Amino acid sequence: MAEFKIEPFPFLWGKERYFGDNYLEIISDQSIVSMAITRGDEEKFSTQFTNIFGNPPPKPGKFVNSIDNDYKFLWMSPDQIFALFKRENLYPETKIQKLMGDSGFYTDQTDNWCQIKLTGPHLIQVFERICPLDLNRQKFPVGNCARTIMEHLSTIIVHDSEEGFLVLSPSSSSESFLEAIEQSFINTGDY
Amino acid sequence: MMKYSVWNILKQGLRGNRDWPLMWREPAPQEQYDVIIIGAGHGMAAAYYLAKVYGVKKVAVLEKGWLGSGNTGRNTTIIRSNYLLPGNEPFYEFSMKLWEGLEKDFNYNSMVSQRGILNLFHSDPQRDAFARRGNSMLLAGADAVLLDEKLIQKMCPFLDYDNARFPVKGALWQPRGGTVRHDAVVWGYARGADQLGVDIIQNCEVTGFDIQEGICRGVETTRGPIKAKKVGVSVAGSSSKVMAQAGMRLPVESHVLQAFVTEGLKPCLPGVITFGAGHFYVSQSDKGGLVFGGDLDGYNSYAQRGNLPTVEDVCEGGMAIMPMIGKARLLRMWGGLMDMSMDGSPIIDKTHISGLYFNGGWCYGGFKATPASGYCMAHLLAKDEPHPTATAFRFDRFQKGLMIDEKGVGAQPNLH
Amino acid sequence: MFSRLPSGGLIDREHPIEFTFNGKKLHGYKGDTLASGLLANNQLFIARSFKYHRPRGVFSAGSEEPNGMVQLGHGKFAEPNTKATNIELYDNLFAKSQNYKLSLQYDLLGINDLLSPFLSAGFYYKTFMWPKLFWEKLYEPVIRSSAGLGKLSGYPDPDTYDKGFLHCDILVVGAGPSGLVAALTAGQGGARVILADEDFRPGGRLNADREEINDCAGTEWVDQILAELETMDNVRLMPRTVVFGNYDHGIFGALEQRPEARPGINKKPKSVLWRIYSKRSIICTGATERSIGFGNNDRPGIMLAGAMRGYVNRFAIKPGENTAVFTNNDSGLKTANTLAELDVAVTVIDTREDKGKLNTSKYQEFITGGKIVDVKGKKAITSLSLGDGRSIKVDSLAVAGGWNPNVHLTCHKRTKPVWDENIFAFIPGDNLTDGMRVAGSVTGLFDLTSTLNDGFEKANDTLEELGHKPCPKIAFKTPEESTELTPFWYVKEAKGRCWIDLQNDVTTKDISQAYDEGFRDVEHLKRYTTLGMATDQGRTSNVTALAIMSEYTGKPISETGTTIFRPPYTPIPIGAFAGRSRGKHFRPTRLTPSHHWAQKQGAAFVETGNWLRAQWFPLKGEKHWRESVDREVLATRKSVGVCDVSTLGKIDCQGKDVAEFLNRIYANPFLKLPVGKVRYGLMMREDGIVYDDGTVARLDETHYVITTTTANAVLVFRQLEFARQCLWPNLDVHLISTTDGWAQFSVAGPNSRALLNKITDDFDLSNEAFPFMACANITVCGGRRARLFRISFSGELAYEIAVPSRYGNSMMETLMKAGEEFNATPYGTEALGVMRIEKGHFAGNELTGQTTAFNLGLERMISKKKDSIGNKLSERPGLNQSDGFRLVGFLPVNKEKSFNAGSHFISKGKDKIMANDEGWMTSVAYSPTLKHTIGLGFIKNGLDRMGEKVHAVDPLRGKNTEVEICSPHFYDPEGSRQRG
Amino acid sequence: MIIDHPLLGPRDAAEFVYLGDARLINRPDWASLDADQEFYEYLYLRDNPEGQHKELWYHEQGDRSWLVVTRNTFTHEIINVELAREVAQNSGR
Repeated sequence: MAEFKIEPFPFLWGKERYFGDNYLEIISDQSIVSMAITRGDEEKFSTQFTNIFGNPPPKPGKFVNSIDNDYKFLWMSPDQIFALFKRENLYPETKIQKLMGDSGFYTDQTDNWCQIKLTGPHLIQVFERICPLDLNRQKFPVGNCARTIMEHLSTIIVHDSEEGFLVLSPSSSSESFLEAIEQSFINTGDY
Repeated sequence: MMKYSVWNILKQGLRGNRDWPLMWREPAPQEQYDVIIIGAGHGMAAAYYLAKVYGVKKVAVLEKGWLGSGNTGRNTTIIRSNYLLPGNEPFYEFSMKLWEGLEKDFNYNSMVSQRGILNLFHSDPQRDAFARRGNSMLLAGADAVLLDEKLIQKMCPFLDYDNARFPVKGALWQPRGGTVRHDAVVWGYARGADQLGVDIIQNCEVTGFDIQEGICRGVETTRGPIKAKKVGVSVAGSSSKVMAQAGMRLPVESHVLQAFVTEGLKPCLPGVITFGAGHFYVSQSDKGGLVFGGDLDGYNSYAQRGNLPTVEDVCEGGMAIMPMIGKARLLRMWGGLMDMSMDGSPIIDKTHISGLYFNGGWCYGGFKATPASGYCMAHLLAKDEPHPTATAFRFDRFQKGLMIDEKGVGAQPNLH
Repeated sequence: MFSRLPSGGLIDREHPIEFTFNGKKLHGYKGDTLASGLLANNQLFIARSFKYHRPRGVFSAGSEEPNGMVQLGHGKFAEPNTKATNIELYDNLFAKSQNYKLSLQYDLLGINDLLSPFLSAGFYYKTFMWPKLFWEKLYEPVIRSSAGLGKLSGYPDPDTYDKGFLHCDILVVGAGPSGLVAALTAGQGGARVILADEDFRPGGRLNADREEINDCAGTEWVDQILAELETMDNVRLMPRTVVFGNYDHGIFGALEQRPEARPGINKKPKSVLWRIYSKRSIICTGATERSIGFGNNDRPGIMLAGAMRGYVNRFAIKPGENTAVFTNNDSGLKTANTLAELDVAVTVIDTREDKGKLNTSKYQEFITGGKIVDVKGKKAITSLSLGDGRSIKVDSLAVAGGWNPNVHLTCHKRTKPVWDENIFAFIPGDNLTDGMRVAGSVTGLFDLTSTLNDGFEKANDTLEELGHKPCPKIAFKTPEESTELTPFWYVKEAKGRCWIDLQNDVTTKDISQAYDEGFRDVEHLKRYTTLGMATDQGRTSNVTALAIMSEYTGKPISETGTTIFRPPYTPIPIGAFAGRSRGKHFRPTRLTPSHHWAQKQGAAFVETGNWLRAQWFPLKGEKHWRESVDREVLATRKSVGVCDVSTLGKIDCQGKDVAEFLNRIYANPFLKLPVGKVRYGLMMREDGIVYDDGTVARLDETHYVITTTTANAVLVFRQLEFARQCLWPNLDVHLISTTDGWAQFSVAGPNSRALLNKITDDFDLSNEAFPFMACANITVCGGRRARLFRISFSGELAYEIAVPSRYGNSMMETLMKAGEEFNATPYGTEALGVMRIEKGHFAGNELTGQTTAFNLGLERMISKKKDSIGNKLSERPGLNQSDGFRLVGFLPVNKEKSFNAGSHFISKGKDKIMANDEGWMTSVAYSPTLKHTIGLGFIKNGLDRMGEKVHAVDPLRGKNTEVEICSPHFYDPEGSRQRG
Repeated sequence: MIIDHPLLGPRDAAEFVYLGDARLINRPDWASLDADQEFYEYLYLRDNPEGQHKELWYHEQGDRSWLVVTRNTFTHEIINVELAREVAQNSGR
């Protein structure tokens, strides 16, 4: 065994901030694994998924939670789903693979993304300045998720609770993205 | 015909400007011409040189709208000859030389203003590429200067040197580059051609070709059929549409390019400036407006109008490189149809149909080429062989693998 | 003399405001515009015109203003060309006049006006041609400096701007009577509504007029509607918001001014540029009044009649003691009536012969069939002369020439407006797109009842179309009005010049000259005379000019049509369009996983696309970058160096058919790559030009990891998705970008194995167990996952090791710590570049998008036994000419000499002209290993010319170096080091 | 512009990347006797119509689907949007 150690130091680690009643924090205890569905095994995948997680796989533009709420599954593309769950430090994709077997291919995506959790009453106004999607409660209710572009950055936005959004931004540019969010707070309120 | 001069201005002014003659005639189309040219942009220049240099007298130019309603009247008026490849550079330098003698040539002040064009670069690889280009230009007899940051700062103190996302590292400068008053180019050529006997026929749209046994014998128009020994087509963004009437598919897509002008401002820019890390180029017109542009909207279009994302993208580039223009107000935006070719370079060539000639694929670089394009088209029409500076602009270059791809982006027109 | 009335108006007299104009302290009230503030202080002469520098005053009360342009603010905040009629007055506002030499009162360029006979339309096209040099040196600079209006400060714009996105079912543009009703109806029907108006006070003409609705004052009615709209969650009321452009599919551009932003006081954005996504829109933009041409009709104190009415009613301004109204229609009489109710002597000059039956006792005089031929008073009107020779003393003059509907937004998508013979103006065409409707006076309805009903009906129609229940009919009680008009465009008997385009100084004479010279098309008229091209875009002048031209041509206006309406409706600052994307925020910044470590080391950084990469790591005492780079190269070649190469694109390819897929993507074969091996891959475009290169590592039966160059990561991913979905949709292949997920380090040099041995967990790194081009999933530092590749860009024994990117910073530290005993050296992109040139590897400088495999000497890599992207077209003869460019190396013949990338090659003894151009130098470095400059370049037939000496000419930098053609592999050409 | 994504509904065109004529799906057979000519026509020649145009858009800032969009090049009106993968499969690829 090597005598040396390496320690995790993800981008934006530990950042948190209040803007009035709104709260921003970086989520560092959640793994992300992409699940790609084998061509031809779509039904098998779906059945297996439903058996294991208690709910069918997410529909386009939506996310579903596993019945025990341990997993959140985001629809990403016609043959790909992101699974979000409590941090597995070593091989998070194996955890899913073990459950799902060979109807899919699984890739650890945790470090590709920086996860920003936002809660509070003024988030719609904040996103109005950077997000092209219609986040109106009727149009983008809880249960929706989408990949889009904000301030020239690819972003995944998840409406996961009445007053909360989870936002995923590519980790290498996450500092720019955080600046964009913070600037939006500053521009829309007296923070 | 009245010669234009300061004396005539004084004379007419004293008489209340009541005796200015028509700038060109408005003849009805004759039955037959030696040469018909469709399109009064480059086509007008071709007709002018055809009559003046090659002595072909019975020439008609057909324009579907009003003179200058095509791309010659809707561009950002820049002239330059800062090309890289041997297929291109001598041609554009030929064009530049024609610009330099143009006003005397046709006795009309189209305000050729050689205040220089500055291509900024922001990285070492960009510098190397510009150096290669600058040397190409010098080898072709054009002018080019490589500037370092200090010299640029002296020339353009208003660029962002302190807080730029992509700092300015230097520039390739072509002092002879500049701008020309675009409408006046159309009018000048039209007046010149008219005086040489060319019939300029406005509001005359071509609706078909008279092709028999592989030979083109004339055109059908909204003003009736007109016969001709030779027909030249130079209709820019409408190239595919017109040539489809002759049964041809072209290596061309039509795209919209937007251009912008601000309210009039007192002089603040020295010449043309292009930003190498974003999509933005700008100059200032004699009236004071900042004339600027950037990238194509990026999708096939015949709409002659663009959309908002490109406007924003262009203005972002502008603010990034010269943050002093934040309070300059954008006054008008317009869109032109670009005949984007598959390698970003033009075609001046015969077609497989005898008597039918084509000039197009100018992408968004057609304006600066107007004199040389017209000249080379005239040469081709008169002599049935390409002008020496335009030998590379052939149809068959794609089949042969002889593309002239300055930008190196391949067969995707919206990237050129 | 203009003055403030003691009472009335919609100004807040409790809130006086002090402001400065041309250095003078003046007073106004909250609710004033700068224009009304100036008029209240009897400041009539406030600007100089564009061409002839004639004195001008406020002409209108809105964004159509052609005259009253000022510079707002000073110093870095100075904002040129701002319309006084559009500025909401605020405390300490600073404004001054512009476009004069010396002073506003004494403008040297006023001489242009005297020379005007010689400066007629297009005069500059006809002269200044001789001598040629004089144009740029003399004529043009003079023309340029006298043209232009305001001045930019020359400093970076200190204001900030924001942008945003809004979505709605129905966008209502304009909060005049029809817009208010439309928004209320749509809101009550349950639609999501946005109501935008450019004014800071919604109400439109109801603010300027005194009409009653349902027995209450119009302004009170507005307040009631606004109050109701504010209670609705589904309605967003946006005053100070100009909708400037109509784009595809119901998207509108709008600019909202933010009153809370004040120059230099806070950091709030000055404006927000909204992209409004609407399902339907109702355009209620009203109409703009036009003038009538008569002698010297541009004098300060002459204004549009509707504007004057507004200054009285809304701003409580009395336009002098004696005033006159010149009109061809009934709305002019409305102004006359408003004035007559003040203590003002009003003379009405009506061009119509048949208005005699009116009750005219309230006026000083009512002249029917009257014409004004001239006006006296240079800096403010003093009197007017009539056709019959009479002269009347006045302090002001209101002109009413009829109303032009504001059709702009209906035309931005090329729907043509149509001529309406009832109102003698253009109204919107009926083939509007994307669910657009028009309501109110923009449709040519000029009486209040009709506009209100129209707003209601159009909103209800829209509701129904969207599936909402229509609202019950609302009845409006309004007074009857007459809106009759007899067209009258200009006074032919005028004594002075008749100004049509006030800002660009175009007169009726210019129009007739344009006609004479053949510029008869509306577009020619515009371009030749510049009519309608000023900052107001001819809003008060275009139709009048068309009418005059149609008189000459004899063609009706309906046939000639208008010029094209293009966005923006009103000028929008460039800064507003850019929003936050400027300075450092122009584009996002991507940081490598070891960025923070590198920053601590004092690394110099370089932009590579959006990435910031460490360029070199200077040590104390190193003064020149070359010192650092040479040291980094030598240390790596001697022992071991470490470089963060995470910016390379990394794509995970998984699936049952990945081998087949990659075999079709890359030019070289991939069917038989074993697990645990890496292969170099050459990717072409379909046109046979080299696109990108990288490595393909097979980690598992169905799991491959491919790398791309930093620059092409996104493009290659896009191309792979295209191939996967469109070309071979039945292959089981899954792609996921993991560029950001892995921190990857090149560990290069003879001691790289020894170093890695210290951090890997019991992994056999020996050459036998893990040879050149091997790869594996391993663990490091006690069970941390990692990927190890034995690949080399430097030519040394080298590895690339990847760990999840959150460990990247720590990994860099650890590699340095573990490498201390070997003097491990971090190296940046410069040393990376030097080593790859020494080794003869091509990179971005060589892959220009014009380069073929043949040029690179890789033509034999293209497998002819299979199909792959680009395979077929790479065979074209032009791409394979026997004397084509070949990539070779270059050394200076005199080793002391250097040369530059970008030089061209010319054979010895040949002239330095393009015909003799044989190629160019692509990459150059000083090789600290060889101790002289080396270069890579393309030269014709290069492979057969080894040892030949040619000139690397660089006239751009005054250099000409004799160089020798050699192998591009300067360093360890056999490759024994990387395999060792 | 707004593209009505068959799976996700209306999305701003700014999320998409444009490629061009949807015929680029019909990549010729490399082994065909006339492959040289077919590849030349495939890659370089375009109908470039004024009016309806089937074209490829890539939802790069979205679900990464390639779409075949039928759009009028004069009015920019979008008439139909399909998943390119399905179009390709239906055309026998």
